[in-house]
Amino acid sequence: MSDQPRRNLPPLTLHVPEPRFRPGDAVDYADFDRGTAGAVARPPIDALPGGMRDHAYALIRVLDDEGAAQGPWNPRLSADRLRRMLRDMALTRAFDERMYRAQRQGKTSFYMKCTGEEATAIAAAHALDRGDMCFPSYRQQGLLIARGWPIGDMMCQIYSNAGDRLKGRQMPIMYSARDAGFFSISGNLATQYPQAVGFAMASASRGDSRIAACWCGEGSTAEGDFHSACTFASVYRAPVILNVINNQWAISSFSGIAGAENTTFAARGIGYGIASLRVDGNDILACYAVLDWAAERARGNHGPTLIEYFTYRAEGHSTSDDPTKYRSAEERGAWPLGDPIARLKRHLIVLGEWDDERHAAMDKDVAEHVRDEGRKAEAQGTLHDGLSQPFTTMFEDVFEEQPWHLKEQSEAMQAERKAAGI
Amino acid sequence: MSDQPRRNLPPLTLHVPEPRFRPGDAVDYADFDRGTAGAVARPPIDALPGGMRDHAYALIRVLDDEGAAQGPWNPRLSADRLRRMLRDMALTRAFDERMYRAQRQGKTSFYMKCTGEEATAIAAAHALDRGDMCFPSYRQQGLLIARGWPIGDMMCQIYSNAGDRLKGRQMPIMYSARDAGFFSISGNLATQYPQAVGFAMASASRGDSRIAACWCGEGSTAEGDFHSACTFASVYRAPVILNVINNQWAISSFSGIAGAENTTFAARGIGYGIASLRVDGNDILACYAVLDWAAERARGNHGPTLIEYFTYRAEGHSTSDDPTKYRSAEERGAWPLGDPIARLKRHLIVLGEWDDERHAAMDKDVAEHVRDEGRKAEAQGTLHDGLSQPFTTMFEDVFEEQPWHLKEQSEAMQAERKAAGI
Amino acid sequence: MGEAEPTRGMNMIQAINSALDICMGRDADITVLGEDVGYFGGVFKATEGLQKKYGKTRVFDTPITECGIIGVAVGMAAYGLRPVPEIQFADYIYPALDQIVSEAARLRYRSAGEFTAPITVRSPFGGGIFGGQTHSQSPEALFTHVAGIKTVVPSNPHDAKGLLIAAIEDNDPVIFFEPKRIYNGPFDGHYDRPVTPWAKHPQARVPEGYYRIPLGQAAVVREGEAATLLCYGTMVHVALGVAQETGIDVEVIDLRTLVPLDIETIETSVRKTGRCIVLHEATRTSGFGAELAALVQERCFYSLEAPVERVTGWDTPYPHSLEWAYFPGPVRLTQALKRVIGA
Amino acid sequence: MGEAEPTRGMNMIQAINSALDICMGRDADITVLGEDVGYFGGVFKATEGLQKKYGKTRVFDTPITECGIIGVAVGMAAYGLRPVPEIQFADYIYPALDQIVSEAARLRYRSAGEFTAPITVRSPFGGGIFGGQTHSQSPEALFTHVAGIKTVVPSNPHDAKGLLIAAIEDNDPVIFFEPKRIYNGPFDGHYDRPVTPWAKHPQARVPEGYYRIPLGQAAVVREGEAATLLCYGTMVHVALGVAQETGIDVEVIDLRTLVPLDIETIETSVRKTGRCIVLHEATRTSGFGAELAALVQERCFYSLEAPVERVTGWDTPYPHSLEWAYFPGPVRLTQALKRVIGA
Ligand SMILES: Cc1ncc(C[n+]2csc(CCOP(=O)(O)OP(=O)(O)O)c2C)c(N)n1
Ligand SMILES: Cc1ncc(C[n+]2csc(CCOP(=O)(O)OP(=O)(O)O)c2C)c(N)n1
Ligand SMILES: [Mg+2]
Ligand SMILES: [Mg+2]
Repeated sequence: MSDQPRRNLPPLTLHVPEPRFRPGDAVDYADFDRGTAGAVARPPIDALPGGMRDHAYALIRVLDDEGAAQGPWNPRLSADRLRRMLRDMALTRAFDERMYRAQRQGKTSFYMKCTGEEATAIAAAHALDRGDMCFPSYRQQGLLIARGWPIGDMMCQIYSNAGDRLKGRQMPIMYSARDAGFFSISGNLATQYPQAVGFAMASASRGDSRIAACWCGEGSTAEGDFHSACTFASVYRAPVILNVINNQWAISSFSGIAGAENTTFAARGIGYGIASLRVDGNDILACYAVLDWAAERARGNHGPTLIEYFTYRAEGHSTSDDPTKYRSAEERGAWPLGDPIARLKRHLIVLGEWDDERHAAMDKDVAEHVRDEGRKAEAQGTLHDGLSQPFTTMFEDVFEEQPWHLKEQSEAMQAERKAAGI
Repeated sequence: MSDQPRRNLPPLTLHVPEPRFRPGDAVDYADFDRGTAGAVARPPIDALPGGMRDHAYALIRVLDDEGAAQGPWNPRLSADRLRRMLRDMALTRAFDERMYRAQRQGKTSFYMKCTGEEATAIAAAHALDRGDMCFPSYRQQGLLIARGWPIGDMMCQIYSNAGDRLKGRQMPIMYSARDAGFFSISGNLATQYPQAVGFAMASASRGDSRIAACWCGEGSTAEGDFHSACTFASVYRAPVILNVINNQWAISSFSGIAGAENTTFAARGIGYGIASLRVDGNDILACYAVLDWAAERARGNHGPTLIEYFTYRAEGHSTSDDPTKYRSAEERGAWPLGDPIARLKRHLIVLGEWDDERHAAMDKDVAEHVRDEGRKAEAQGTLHDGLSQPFTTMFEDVFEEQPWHLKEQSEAMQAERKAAGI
Repeated sequence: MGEAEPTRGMNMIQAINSALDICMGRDADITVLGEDVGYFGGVFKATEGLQKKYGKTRVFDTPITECGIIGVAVGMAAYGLRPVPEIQFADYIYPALDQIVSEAARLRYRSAGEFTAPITVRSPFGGGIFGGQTHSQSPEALFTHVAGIKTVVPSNPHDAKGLLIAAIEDNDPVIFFEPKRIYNGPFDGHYDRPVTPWAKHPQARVPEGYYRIPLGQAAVVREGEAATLLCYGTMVHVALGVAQETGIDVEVIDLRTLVPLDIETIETSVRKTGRCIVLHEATRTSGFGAELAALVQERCFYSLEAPVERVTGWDTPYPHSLEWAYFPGPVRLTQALKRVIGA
Repeated sequence: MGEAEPTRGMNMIQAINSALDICMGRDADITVLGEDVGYFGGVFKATEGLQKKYGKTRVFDTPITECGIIGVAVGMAAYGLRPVPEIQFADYIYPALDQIVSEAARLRYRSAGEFTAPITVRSPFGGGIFGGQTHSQSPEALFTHVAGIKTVVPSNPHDAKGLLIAAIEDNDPVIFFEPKRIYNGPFDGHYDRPVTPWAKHPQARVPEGYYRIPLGQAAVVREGEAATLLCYGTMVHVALGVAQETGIDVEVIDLRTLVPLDIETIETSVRKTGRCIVLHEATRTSGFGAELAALVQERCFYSLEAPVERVTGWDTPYPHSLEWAYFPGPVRLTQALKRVIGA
């Protein structure tokens, strides 16, 4: 123990982070440093993490303000591919709009949009191989859509209707689509992180070539699962891509509550010796490029990559909250990295590969597609139409084989329904 | 999804880390880079973490091979203080020796030594104020000893005897000593980490001046608790010192299984934006200096510090294992950073403040002290002497007040003992 | 326990908010922390206004790590504060389980009283809001198995406030589960009828000031002779509803505290009625109903005319769209009641 | 279930090691991971030799994060492997609880069978080795409350091997708790007598080859008329010891699997004896004994001559030096037995 007499020490103070803008505040991002499109170097895919730590604090951008693609991260995609990515983003947004309205109309209990963040998921679907396994959070509907999964199937899940392959068991948007390499979504944040690492380790241990990728929000990085995933990924050099969508909000908590005042989320990876990149999440070319880099790195047995996508959650957390209660309504409009669809549209126009008419036609087309699929899905029922699943399905799939106690309970339920005249 | 045809990809492989030396291997540390004593800069105590990231990869050393103190981290302690630190280390080692033998003699069920790591705890006890709260792991007995806590009291805990303040409830070495600012040790690794942060936050929120410190091994950093502690410490800039004792082994697992192949443990702090230092854990002057820096930083409201102490677990994990089963017996002798007691002794001799005779006298003195206290403690019973605690104590302190069911169970126990004629 | 006047109509959320407000006003050591509890006032609004009133260092948002929330609370308690952490949904309490079970619950015991953990963990629990598998669970049984934790479940605004104040003032860790289905109004299990708001319910007249409902005391909310119904939380209203609908003269006991349990009230009632049903929403196997059934048959064996029945959720996850088939509602209870009465 | 000859004398550790070895030899998907399970072969030596035989990518040490161990195992299972993680002590399973309860247990259900988690979590549990509060716990009740998990506890080398093989081959997650007190020899609760090694015990003659003991089947290890003792793990030997010492003609049922439970064997026995005691080491309140007592009185009410009694650990943490006062040994059981017989 110190033998100095007890010193006359100044009082400590507790720092509690506070976002810059609250409801009613004018929003000013003048001092926001976006960096310059094209300015960040592209390391070789086998670069040692120790040599590229600065990348965790930079912001990789490809699309400049004029809509041109710049620098070493320019993925040089075909115009065809760019148009498909544009359409996937537009379709995702249209899907979100419709399902949000469906919730407001009482057709489902819950919905969550990914508005403003579409580029992060769509880029991944295009950069990864179809056999690569995705372990998403609840805001990666874009992955499924861009992998060509029928949106009608997604709608049936949201409606818990007769067409719901998950038999009405899961909350809306908790999709599972093995055939699309899309792992069953959990309601518990970040649990998918170590699972993705485990999948990647299994693939590596079997000499397979499939890699894994997972997603979580910046808020979710605080969970212990995130830490164990990074630890395992680093120790066994797992072929996995750890994606953190920093949309700056976790329900009502701004990213400072997750640590953003003192660090970036990409920097978390540095501590584990994991290659870490930070990218403009509203720039789909940059997103594609970093994912492609990380995927090639993983496939070459050079280990995992952690990627932070800096973006902005343009809408509420879900249908259950009203964001104007905790943040300035101006933020969305003022956000300096713009909208991912508008930016890709502009790029295509600059390239001479797109125009407003074609864009309007595309918007109309996706809207019709969503409407048609929506009608078909609703024809199979919506949540409150009455129960679309036989009661007995409830007792299935708890185990592979139904043990006696579940058989008894299933029978009791039948009796109960009979007694109730249902 | 990628529309490229499925590519002919090379097989992945799984990397499983392996220590350099296994039983029977010759040990060669020739390529081990110790750095140079005195070479690492000492940042101001209010340095921003972003400006001192390299410190997480350096190795702060003060004592050079000749026993002289070098460089800006030299804490310039009085000879008196140095002698007291030397004695505290010697006493800790003697205590360990005796209790280890006591276990071998069947006087207790279990013991754990800290041999080779004494400097890390003794330095802390000297650098921190007595009011600062320590949240130790099971290998910080040195803290208690150097804070002047009676070793007889510690022995009684180890023996679960009549003098055990913890009433025989805890496994040996799981001390609790509130009056010494020593938090109750848990058997569950790393749980003390967020607890220390909570204590520090509480102190800060009350405008107090007490700070907190916690300890865990490099292996334990993988637990989620470590991550939540770092996250909270960073977000609220808690006045806490997060100490990681990297003794390179976690039972039979070498530090590579905790991530050491790709990073340092100090570097974990970088990800959170926490000031992070890496220090020669067998150099007590360096240990003192970094702790003093971190404590002043915390007291000045400049936030937390994470410190990695690079050391070597010279003995087995506990009395339950035999280290020659999983590592080369040569490692201990070849370890390039030496022994903390020998190094401080040499320094004092170089200073002209110590000599072999005084050292021998000190050794004799601490041995006698341990022996005397040991006898007194054993006079109060050892584990298998029969039960030293009344049975009813077992039902106390579960809650502040004993509810009916524990009263009933306590009575049932009494009846049971009576029936058994005990 | 003296109840302060005047009273005011409150729903559960308002009553909980009032309890927090009053405790924080009386004791500067009380600190509220959790995900979204600060500026926003919690996703269910239970902490609304508290940050503004008591400041950011006493009411604050936390990172999303339940392990960290409870771990930090244990450390704050070791310092001398009385933390009241919120776990946003009971379904998310598992990452904190080690800190609750191995740390908070054992701290007093393992340190022989040197350190204690007077923490009240608030968490909304139970189903009935189409929350699916991860917003509907009732994990109370897990906590009742752990020595050193008290578990409390209120069933109405009046009790919620009085019990929460008692929990916060208790020197041991308390898990305080709030049945979210009845935050806004009592619910008798008839999911197809309009929601009744608390407004006119007598238990929604809540004293504005300080009062406590001691932990460990059940309430006989309906006296009767035909059978004893042991319940807590939402199920109290299902039990009362069935009593009214069937006209069967049951005695309904709202346990309020699960550990320590009010065994006297239970025994007295079962000795009188000779029949007993235990109710809960949680899965049946190893639910708290098992403990209740075990206790009742152990202690009232010779008074029992029929086996103790359990009316519970099924041994499945809580399914989203079939939640009313999972929920142990009036039909399930009525059938059991007829069996038990007829036996 | 055909048992392969020849047999060999094995203790529990050897039997478990043999099960792992045989399964790994038959199925390349089986992967063993956990703290210290690799080169060292585990702190109790259950995985000894496996890394050498099957290589580092199939048997490997992990970082010390139980959450990570199970999370990674779930991902490996999603890939198609059959992971057999070890949790070094059951007391350290809590950090993994969310991955077990919210993930492994629900994966099949929530994905309607698209993804499954055929994981066998091995973990030494129970007291009797002076392990204190954090090396002695029996948390089985927690898992039995969670839909989608099977829970298995062997009581001898023969069963340990056959049950572990069945668990590993099962397509659902199984928690396999190994009573560490009987790793080296059966233990009847007389802590003051010398340890009997397995060597001469008939159940220690273990077939060297492949065989399964199906999950969900109890074993009547002693037939009797006076009372039914329901037990598992170490307590089976306490029950048998008391039967011998007291000469009371009890029927002893080794449950072996807790979920799914072999209810038929239990019912048949209790109907015959009319008396029942349930035994476990875990704390009493909401322990698995509560479920057993609840079930027995529900299903055999009219056959019962006395209340079902519970002989269990007390509702305290497992105290280090007083562990034999905590442990439900022969005295406690004998007293209960006399009460139940005399009733
Ligand atoms: C373990 C757990 N804790 C808490 C929650 C409640 N919750 C759901 S979403 C959310 C915020 C997550 O924010 P972030 O990770 O940033 O993702 P985003 O919503 O921004 O996409 C919270 C706290 C949960 N689902 N699981
Ligand atoms: C939660 C938990 N998991 C596992 C263990 C078992 N265990 C005890 S000590 C230990 C190794 C810890 O190594 P390290 O953190 O490096 O500390 P050291 O022993 O080297 O001081 C393990 C795995 C435990 N006590 N708690
Ligand atoms: Mg977010
Ligand atoms: Mg270590």
